[in-house]
Order: sequence, then C-alpha cells, then structure tokens
Amino acid sequence: MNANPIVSLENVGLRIGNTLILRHAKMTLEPGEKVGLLGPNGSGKTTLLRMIATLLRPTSGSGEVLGAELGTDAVYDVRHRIVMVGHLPGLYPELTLGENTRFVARLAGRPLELADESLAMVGLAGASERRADQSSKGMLRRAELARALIIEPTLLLLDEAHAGLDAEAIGIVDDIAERVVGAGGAVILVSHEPDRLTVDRSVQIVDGTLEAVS
Amino acid sequence: MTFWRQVYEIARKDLLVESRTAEVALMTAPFGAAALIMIPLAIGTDAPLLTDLGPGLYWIVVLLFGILVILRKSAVDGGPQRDLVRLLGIDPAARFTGATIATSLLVLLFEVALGPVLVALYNPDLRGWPWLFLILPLVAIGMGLLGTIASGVTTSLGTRTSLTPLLVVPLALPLLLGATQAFEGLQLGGSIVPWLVLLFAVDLALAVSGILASGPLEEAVT
Amino acid sequence: MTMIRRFWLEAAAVLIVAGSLFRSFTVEADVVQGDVQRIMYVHVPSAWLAFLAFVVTMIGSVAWLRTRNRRWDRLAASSAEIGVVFTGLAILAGMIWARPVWGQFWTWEPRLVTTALLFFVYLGYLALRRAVVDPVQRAQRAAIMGIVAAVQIPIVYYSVNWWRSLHQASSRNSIDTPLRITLLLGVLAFTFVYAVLLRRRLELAHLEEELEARRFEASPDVAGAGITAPSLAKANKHD
Amino acid sequence: MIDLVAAQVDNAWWYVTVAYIVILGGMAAFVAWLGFRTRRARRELEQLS
Repeated sequence: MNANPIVSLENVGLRIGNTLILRHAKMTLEPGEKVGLLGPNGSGKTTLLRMIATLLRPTSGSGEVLGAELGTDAVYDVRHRIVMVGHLPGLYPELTLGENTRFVARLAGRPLELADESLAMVGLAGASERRADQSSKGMLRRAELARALIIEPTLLLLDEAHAGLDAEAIGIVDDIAERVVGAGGAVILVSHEPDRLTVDRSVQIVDGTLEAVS
Repeated sequence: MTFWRQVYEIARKDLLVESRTAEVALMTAPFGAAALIMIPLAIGTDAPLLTDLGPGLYWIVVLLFGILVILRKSAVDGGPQRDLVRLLGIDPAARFTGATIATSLLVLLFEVALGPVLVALYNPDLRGWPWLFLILPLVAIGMGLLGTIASGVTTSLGTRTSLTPLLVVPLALPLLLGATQAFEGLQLGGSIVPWLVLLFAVDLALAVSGILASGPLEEAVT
Repeated sequence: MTMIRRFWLEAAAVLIVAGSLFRSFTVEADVVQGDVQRIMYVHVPSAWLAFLAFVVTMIGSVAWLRTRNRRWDRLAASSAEIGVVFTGLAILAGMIWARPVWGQFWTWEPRLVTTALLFFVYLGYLALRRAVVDPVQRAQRAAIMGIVAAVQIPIVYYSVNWWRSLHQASSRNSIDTPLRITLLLGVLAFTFVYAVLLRRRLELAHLEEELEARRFEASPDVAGAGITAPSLAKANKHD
Repeated sequence: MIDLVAAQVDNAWWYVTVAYIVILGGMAAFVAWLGFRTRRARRELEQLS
C-alpha cells in the first residue's frame, strides 16, 4: 500500500475549450507528503486541482489518483476519499452552516454528531444556525475545513489555502493538513503566498508544465 | 449509503433550499394566478365561454409557467456545489432522481395552488374530480423529468434561461394533450384511461432516458 | 476517375430528382383533389428526409456516447441541421397545400403538428450546440438531447394522432397506384438528396474541426500566458 | 379528405408551382449556404498553413 503514490501524473495534457491548461505535466505525490502548488493568477492551478480531484478528464496522457485511472469509471470508487476546498465555497448559501455540514455527514455516512463536533473544532460552534449567505468569507472557509474533519480524506486539496482566514484560523489549516498526512494521506495546498506555506516541497505551473520550486 | 438514501438526501436538500427562497410558493404561483386573471380580460369574460376554456387555459399556464419552477434557483447547483456533491461519491442516477422528485413536488404544489384560482374565476365543470389525484401527479412527474434533463444539459450556459424553455416546451406536448384530454373526457363522461396510460408512458420513457443519461450528463458538466 | 468517384452520388441524385420531378408533373391528377395534390410529391418526401435525418442524429448520438469518437458527433450535428432545414421546407409546402384545399394555411393534421414540433425540438438541439463552447462537452450534452428528443418523437406523434382521431376521422384516404409510385420515387429521390447533403455537411464539419485544431496549434492559448505583473505600482511611484 | 373546400381548385398549378419553388429553392439555398461555409473554412485553413 505504501509503495503506491497517491497521485501520479504522466505527461498529462489538459485542454478546456480553447485554453491549454497543461501540456506535459508530470507529478508524483507520495503518502505523507504535503506539497505546495504555486503560480500566478490564471495559470490553471484550480483546474489542475479539479483534475486531480477526478472531476476533469485529462485530454491526453494518463494519471492515477488513489489507484484509479483518471477518465475511467474507477474514479467513482475513490471520490469519497478526496476532499477539495475550492476558492469558492462549496456550501449552499440558503442553508445554515450546521445544515451544510450535516448534509455532508449524512451523505458521507458519518454520524451527525461528528458534523457538530467538527464545527466546534473549527470554532464555529456558536454559528451553526447561521445561514451561509449571512456568514463572512472566513467563516465559510472554516465551515469548509470542517468538511475535511468529517470525511477524513486520504487526499486533501486546498485551493487558496489561507484566503480569508484570520490569524487564529490559519492554524486550523496546518492542523488539518497534519492529520491527513499523519494518517498516511497527502495534501496539496495552492497559494499565492509561498512564505505562509509550511510544506515539504512546492511545484509551480510554468507554461503548461509542472516544475519544482527550489 | 444506499441509492434511495442518496435520493432522499438530495431531494430533501433541494426542498430545504426551496423552502428558504420560497420561489415557487411566493413568486411563480402568484405569477401563474395573475396570468389566469389576465386571460379572460383578453378573450372575453362571458361565463359559459370561460367554463369551457378554463381547464385548457389552466394546463397551458401549468406547462408554460411551470418552466419557471424548472428554472428556479434551487434546481441548479453552482459549480462549487456540483463539485461537492460529486466528491461525496453520489451516484449520478441518485442525483437525477432526487432532483426530479424535488422539482416534481414543486410542480405539483404549483398545480395545486392554481386549482382554486381556476375554480373561482372560471367555474369549470369538475365532474370526476377525484381523478385529478392521479392526473396532477402524472403531469408533475413528467414536467419534473423533462425539466431535470433539460436543465442538466443547459447547466452553466449563459443562455440557460432562454434555452431551457425551448427544449422543454415542444417535448411537453404529450403531457398537455394527456392532461387536457383526460379532463375533457371526465366532463363528457368518456373513458380517460387511454390518456392516463399516455401520461404514464411519457413519464416512464423520460424516467428511463433520464436515468440512463445521468452518468454522461454529469461528465458533460465540468 | 477521381471526378467520377467524387461526384457519382451527386450525379445519381440529380438524375433521380429530375426523373421524379418529371413524373410528378406528368402523372395523372388525383381524382379528388386534382392538380393541387402534386404538392404531395415534394411535401411528403421532405418530411421523410427530415425524419430520416433525425433518426441518423439519434444513431450518431448513441454512437458518440459509446465510442467518444468525434466523427459520430459530426454525423449527429450535420444530420440534425439538414433535418431542421427540411422540416421547415415540409411545413411551408404543407401550408401552401393546405391553403387551397382546406381554405386556411394550417390544419391540425397529426403529422403536420408533429413535424412542426420537431422543427422546434431540433432548433433547440442546434441552439444547444451553439451555446456550448467546449467541443467534448458540446458533443456530450447534444448527444443526450439527441437521444431524449428521438425517444419522444413516436410518443408525440401517437399522442397527436390519438387526440385527432377522437375529434375527426383520419385525414388520409388511399391513393391510386400510379400516384403512389410517383410518391415512392419522390421519397427515393429525396433520400439521395439527403445522402449528398450529408456528405457535404460532414465535409464541412470536418473542415471546421480541423480549422479549430489548426487555430489552436498556431497560437495555443496557454493558461496564464496573457497575464503579466501589474505595472500600477511603478506608475504610482513616479508621481 | 376532411373539410374539403373545393374538390377541384381553380388555380391549382399556381399553388403547385409555388410549393415546388419553395422546396427546390430552399434546397438550393441550403446547398449555397453549405458551399459558402465550406469555401470560407477552406480559405481560413489555407491562411493558417
């Protein structure tokens, strides 16, 4: 089990409409790794993350995530082990934060108490009755991180990892990433501010390929 | 996590969101009622004429204005919500079924809300009304299915609000005929069974194609 | 030789259409309707062509979903476009026919109603194709609509037919054998026309796809390529 | 035939002619439009290569 990488991309190309996101991307992510993904606005970090999350099919090349070949039906079986926190909140604006997390818990087959506990863990115990569209960006972000605590993923993908979080909450990101890594999983963090990342190594998208950042 | 459990959760979530926005109850239904008030002013307020035309107009309003139920906000997840649901590992067929159930229930609500308006304004012949307990849901399910398929293929397109009605309305013709003819059959005392069979057949064909299409559809929307 | 290989279908189509037209004008007039009935020899074949085109669209749609080979998507799209054109023509001819015979442009004949609805359904199909930018997404979504629409065609037809039969007797009586042969000849001629048009339209679809690919190769729009460091801060420092 | 207005129409050939012109003309217009689009695509393709 340990020998198998969590993500491996071989010469992956990805094109959406008329935009080429990746040309010959290579990447390996081993269990226990925490990797930063850097790059300027519009370089395709979010799209790459969504592809790794099995939500987009590569246009060429091949990739495996958690042992499932991208673009095949095998990805359906590994999706529940992946959590992606996008740069837009994956929450229903009309529902309360509590309802949102309980929705996740029920569909993930986790006990409902875990939803409330995880909200408390990210410091939102008192805000669970607040509607998502009445919450601040930082609160939404915390609520989304609670999802990672409920699902306990093997692969955690954080887009704009620290966006909108206050000093207190930035620690949550690292704690959650540590949990995942500690359990033999892997984490990819996207950020514009490399200084704030505590990662093992970083890669960056340059002209459609992935390059290591020293 | 069984299939029906997923269906239940999706439908529940859609209806919960809808209960917060109240789009169908507070916006679409009054709009349909307003239409039923406007029509006689245009075509004449002669009582026998309205009794005659009432049911047909009712079904036209249900099918045309019912498109707004399909287009309502809670029917379509935004990009991040779609990603969330997909990563939760939900079967596309379960998602389709759950969304269809929610939309169908709301179309049914729309139909029921317009019923009293029809009775009050048009004084229609309501012979055989218990059959409505069958006709109304069959039409609502058909609309729910057509609507879920059509809003599936138009998801995230800029012209969604114009394109969806064009895709739905022509294909809704068998529903219109089934509903109006069954209604007429009740008044004339004829057999309405063939029309119920037609409605049922439409629903069945749409359900089968919708469920088979749900997998490819999920891939089409990225 | 290459000319023959390239144009034999066109030549055959022209010949058979000419033959069919000649026969349409020279065959004896219909006993009931007289000469007006000759409109049928182009109206019915147009409608036939359209239905054939939509069936081919469905086949292309199914094949795309199974193989994800883009040639099937090209087939579905090309055929649907031809189908929409001929549905429109069939409706127009039907209206011109209806005017002298029924005294009005429109009659609620089941086949005419079904054809009119199909016109709108496949207009929607083409509009859907136009609205989706990404070729794979376009093919996928269009394929779903192409199948759902085709499954509904018989239901639409039977429902209208049924509805009509309750209100009025069926509209069509049988026609004499020579007339029927003329009609069949028309159907055959229009089938050839369909084959020719489809081949041409597929060629265009292929060209357009190639053009799209070539444009992309010529100047690939790589994500992030057009974005440079903002120069605002520098400008501010200068004041 | 249902609701037949006239068994024999006076200016029948006029209607027939219009109908044939519509169908054949529509066909020709479609062919012309196809040809135009094909030529345009060819031209653009040549410009790119």
